Amino acid sequence: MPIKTSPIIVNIGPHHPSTHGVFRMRVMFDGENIIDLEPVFGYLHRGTEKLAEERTYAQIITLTDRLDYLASMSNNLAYVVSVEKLLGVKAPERAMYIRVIMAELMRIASHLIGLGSFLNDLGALATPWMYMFREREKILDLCEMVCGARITYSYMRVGGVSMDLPPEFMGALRQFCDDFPHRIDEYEKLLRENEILISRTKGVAVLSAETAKNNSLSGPVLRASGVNWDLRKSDPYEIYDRLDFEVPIGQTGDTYDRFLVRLEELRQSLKIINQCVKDMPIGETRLKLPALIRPPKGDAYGHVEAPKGELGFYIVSDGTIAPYRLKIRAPSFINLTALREMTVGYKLADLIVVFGSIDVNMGEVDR
Amino acid sequence: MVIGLEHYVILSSLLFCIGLFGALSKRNAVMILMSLELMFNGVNIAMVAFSRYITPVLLTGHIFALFIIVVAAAEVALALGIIVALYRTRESVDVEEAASMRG
Amino acid sequence: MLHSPALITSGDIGLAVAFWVLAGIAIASALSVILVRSMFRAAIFLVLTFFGIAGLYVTLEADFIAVVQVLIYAGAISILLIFAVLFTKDVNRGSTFNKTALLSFLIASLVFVSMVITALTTNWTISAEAAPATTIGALAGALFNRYVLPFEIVGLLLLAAIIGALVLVREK
Amino acid sequence: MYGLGLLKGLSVTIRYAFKKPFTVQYPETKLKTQPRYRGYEFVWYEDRCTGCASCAKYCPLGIIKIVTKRAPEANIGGKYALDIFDIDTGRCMFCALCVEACPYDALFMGVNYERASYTRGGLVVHIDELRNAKKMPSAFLRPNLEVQAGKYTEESSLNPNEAGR
Amino acid sequence: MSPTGPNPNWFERWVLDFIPSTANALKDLLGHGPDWLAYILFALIGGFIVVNLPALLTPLFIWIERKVLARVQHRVGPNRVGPFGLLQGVADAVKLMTKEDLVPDSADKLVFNLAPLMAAIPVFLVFPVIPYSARATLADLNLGLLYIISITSVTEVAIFAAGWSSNNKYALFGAMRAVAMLISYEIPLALSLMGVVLIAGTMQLSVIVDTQRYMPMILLQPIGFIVFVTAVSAELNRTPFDLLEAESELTTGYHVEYSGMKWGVFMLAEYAAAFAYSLLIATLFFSGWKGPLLPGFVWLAIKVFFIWCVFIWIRGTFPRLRVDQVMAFSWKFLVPLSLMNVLVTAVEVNIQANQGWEFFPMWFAPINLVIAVVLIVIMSKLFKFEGQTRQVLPSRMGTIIPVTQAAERAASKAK
Amino acid sequence: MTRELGFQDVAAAIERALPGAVVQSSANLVLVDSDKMAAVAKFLREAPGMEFDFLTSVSAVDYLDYFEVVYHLLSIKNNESTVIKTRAYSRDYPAVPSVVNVWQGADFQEREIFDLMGVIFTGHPNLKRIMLWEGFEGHPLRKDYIVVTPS
Repeated sequence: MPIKTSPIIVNIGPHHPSTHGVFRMRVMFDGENIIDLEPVFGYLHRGTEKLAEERTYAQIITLTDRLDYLASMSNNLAYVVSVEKLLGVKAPERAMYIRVIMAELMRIASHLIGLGSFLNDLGALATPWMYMFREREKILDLCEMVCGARITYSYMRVGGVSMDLPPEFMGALRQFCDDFPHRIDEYEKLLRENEILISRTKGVAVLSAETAKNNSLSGPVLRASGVNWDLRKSDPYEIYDRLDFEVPIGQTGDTYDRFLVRLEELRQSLKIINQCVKDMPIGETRLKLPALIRPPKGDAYGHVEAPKGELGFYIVSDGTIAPYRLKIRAPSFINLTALREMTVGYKLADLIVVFGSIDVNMGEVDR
Repeated sequence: MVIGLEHYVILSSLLFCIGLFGALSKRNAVMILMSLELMFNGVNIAMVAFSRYITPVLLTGHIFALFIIVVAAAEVALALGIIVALYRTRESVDVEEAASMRG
Repeated sequence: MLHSPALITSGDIGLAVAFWVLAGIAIASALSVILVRSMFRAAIFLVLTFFGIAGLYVTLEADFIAVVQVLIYAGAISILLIFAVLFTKDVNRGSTFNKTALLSFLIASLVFVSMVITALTTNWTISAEAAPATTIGALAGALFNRYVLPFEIVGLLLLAAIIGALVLVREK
Repeated sequence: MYGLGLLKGLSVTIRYAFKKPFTVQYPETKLKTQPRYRGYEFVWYEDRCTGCASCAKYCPLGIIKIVTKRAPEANIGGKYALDIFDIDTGRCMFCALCVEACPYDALFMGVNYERASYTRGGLVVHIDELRNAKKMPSAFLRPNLEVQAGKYTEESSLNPNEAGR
Repeated sequence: MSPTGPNPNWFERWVLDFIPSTANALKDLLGHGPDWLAYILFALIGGFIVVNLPALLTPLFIWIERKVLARVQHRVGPNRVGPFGLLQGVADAVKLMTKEDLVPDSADKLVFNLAPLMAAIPVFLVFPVIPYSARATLADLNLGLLYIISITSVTEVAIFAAGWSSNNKYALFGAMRAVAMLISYEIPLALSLMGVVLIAGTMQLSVIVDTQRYMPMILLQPIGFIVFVTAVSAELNRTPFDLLEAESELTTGYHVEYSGMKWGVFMLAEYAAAFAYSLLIATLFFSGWKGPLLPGFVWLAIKVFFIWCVFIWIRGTFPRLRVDQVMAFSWKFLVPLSLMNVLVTAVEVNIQANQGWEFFPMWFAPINLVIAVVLIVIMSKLFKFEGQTRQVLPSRMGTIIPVTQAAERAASKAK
Repeated sequence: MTRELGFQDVAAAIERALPGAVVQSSANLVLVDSDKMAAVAKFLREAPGMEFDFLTSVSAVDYLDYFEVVYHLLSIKNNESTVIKTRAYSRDYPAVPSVVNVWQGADFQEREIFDLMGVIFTGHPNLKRIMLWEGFEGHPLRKDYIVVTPS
């Protein structure tokens, strides 16, 4: 006969160190065990989709910067890919290479923060977090070199990128690519075999492939569950079909797998960047398009594999300079669908870790 | 003023009686448990005081006090178990509600 | 406990001061345990009582008992009691008297008066021997030689109590 | 055996304890910004500006305020004289769309970044300030400045002839 | 009286003279006043020293922690206030004192205000019994070790009181974890010291230091050392056992509602406890103040510094364990290990006693090391962190609050 | 490369299984009767040859005359995708059946659409506002929503 304890409802967030921004979870606890959980959104809701209806296609690029502000270039890319699909144009070759390099750099930067915060949530008191932010800083330096900004880049344009790479960029990028594998080795040495980390994450919040698909999860969370689905492979955009890389797949779909998948994606992104650096053609970086784009009437859905998952833009055009409707398929938002199913029955400490392993970004969740 | 055995004995009986009063008059099982602990402690003071003033070398009272402490620990553990069991069946630790065996 | 022999020659007065202070603490907090409405505060006062009693043991030159008092009572039993306190529905006003409060007060007072009278009228045979400087060795000797059987029995009792508590608390 | 993975982790952290810290103490040492750095102070060349207000139109937030009048000695290009040219940098997000929009290379991003203010009003860059400021334009969207932009010092500034394309 | 070293140096002589001379000076000063007044005054002075020296050293300790942690994390650490940021602790203390002291409206105010004191007092009571140098012990209790274990066990009550009285759910979580965890770790903490006590034959700390004249205890008691350090990091709420505070889970656990100097007193207690335990580890396992050439207290300071650095290093590297794992680790790993250690040590002490050796022979050290490795390997094979299994099966849908019939409401509105 | 199934093929398949479900179909449109959406969703998820096990995204567009709900579907198994649309013509009570029981991933997305666009998904187990707070008046993403800017 179990003791009847009255459940406690705890509001975790919106001001809580582990909610990665302003997220709130209403959690019902029985002791330390979670009985029920309800995510509460909207603390960072800015109405991006409404704002986009009153802006020109070029101006919307600045809005996309603020979705997943840890990987702005990927958002830019997703948006310009969608508009190009609507327009039926393709960016010049060199621009596509540049876009891929930037998107992969963003993936590394985003995963570094995701992993660092995840480990911080595990209680590793900022040390791995600090190491990872140090490397992210180098990526931000590279981005500053390319487009003069460090967080909100607004670098890509419909039909190319705003500017060609600066001459000193290639050298700096090569230096980063040479140095970064050692850092990844270091992270692995620091964490991969750590018994505490393994005991905290292995077998925790196992997400079966079926559940993951059913919940429309995407990105590393989906792949950690063993679903081989990466838009770069399965629906290649830009020049991904020419590149040789592998998609890391998890076996069990537990928290440890999500950690490992991200760690391995760092290596694969580096591999992609190295190939792009090698094959980069010379030429134009921007199509000659009118300053005010007027796409034909119709709709288009373009998507890319952003660091957090499938980032898609569904654009309805009515032939004017502003989109009639712009819908953002935000991976972080949809990835949270499974949060309840993943955490109910576990403990408070697991909830924090599982939430960290989904790696969401509030800018994207609330939009 | 010289502190003698009587002081300690009176102190110990005072503590014992406070505990006795609590044990007799409290409604809550946990409070009764606490009162019992007070009584134990009162007795312990007397034991150690007797030991100090009457058999200072043999330390018989000390050993008695030690055993009482151990028994008290065992008693608390068991009492806590009983309280938990009580709580499970009645969802209350009020001893008067638990007196249902009366009929 | 400060080893400054020059000063403790006037030990009687120091002892008296210590006794009255500690006795005051012990009695006052023991009364608070009974009278305070909040059960949590009662438990905290109980800890204070235990500390006062530990101090009294020191005045009785029972250092080992004093330390054990702090370790077992103040450190362990009080935590168990505080834990048990949380089973009460309204902790802040949970410590109430039952119908027999007045009667029990009379009984307790009667017992107290009779005990005081006994204590004052008995002719105690006070030993003039000094207490050993350290009780721990003597205690160990006594426990493991003369009282080894009770010691083992108490060990068994403790084990039985632990198992009994586990059986009681276990979820079926 | 427990502890081996932990020891590995410890060996990584101890090594860092004896390395030079990678952080930079900001007010004492400043990191060098890149030539394309999109910084705080906008650089504006009045001589090149025609008052067409393209920048104001392209700004996603509408923070550029332009009031023009016909220039007294109206030259052939239909150039306007500016009464007001205020940029409310308190709301600016440094997307550089205004710079991209400028058809005459009159507006540039600046390379400075220390322009904190106690009031929101203090963040509005007025026309006089733009006129008198040191001209240290950023190379963003102006590839011809790529070489100069990395080499500004406190004193140097760029005259309008050098800046244009 | 503590054992005498060969030649007391100036510091030791000073300390040796301090107590009687102060007492006599006080006696003279008071002239014909009652003796107990001198006694109380002397106790007050002693108490003042005992409380304030550690309290003054604690900011230094915090500074070391922040600085070393920063270096482990590849950054600089505090360097603004004073030389090398040494006065950072002072600045923080000033800041904390000038902050508003908030008491939650629904808190149990008496207990809430009392809890920081209850947490701090036992910690400061540890310092008098530690030998800082030859004869430099304020109160060289013959029960020193048991006294320290018993007095520090009271902190749990304070932590629970703090967490409960705050009337905050996070604080209550922290308090519940405190009760579960701290009590569990008291047992390996005490058991691991049994070996030391057996070898030294006493619980008097100065004598324990004296038995380590030729060899620090860590060589003879490797298991005891490991278990003790683990238990101490649990008692100090440091990673990987910082469940009570667990910033990423409980914000800061039991003291989440505390602000200003009350919070500061908690921090003071925590770091003073760290200081006390570092001193204790140095005393018990690294032959205390003993060391060549330098005066005793300098040796002790060096040892304490290195022990503290190791604690910081561990804190800077490891993630945190979950509450059930922490408990299981104590009961299923540390307690059996320390029990076996007691057994092994008892056998060795028996051998020594039977052979009539005056000191514990050196060649026990490698044997004990081998035994330690073998035991730990066996225990790690036996004890596995079980993968967490769910307690409840999740229902597919449904949320905490009753489903809002928004659709129906909108429909009725439309009609 | 993800193969986009021909819209007319999809429409024909749906029509074969559920007659009357497809309202209109052309080279770039499959419009499904909103009443039959739940059945169509079930069919698309389970029917051999379709097996759209992944609901990429649900969007709603306000065309003033009607609300169009757009389902982007994906079959991870076959690497195929398609788009299904359905319309709700009422402005006061635009109801579309929920597909949460078919694809759990629609849960938050449908709530978001209800919140911002005001389309009511009948059968959704927990349809309430998600981004905006309870008690917010109106649905901001509608084209006729008047934005009141704070002065």
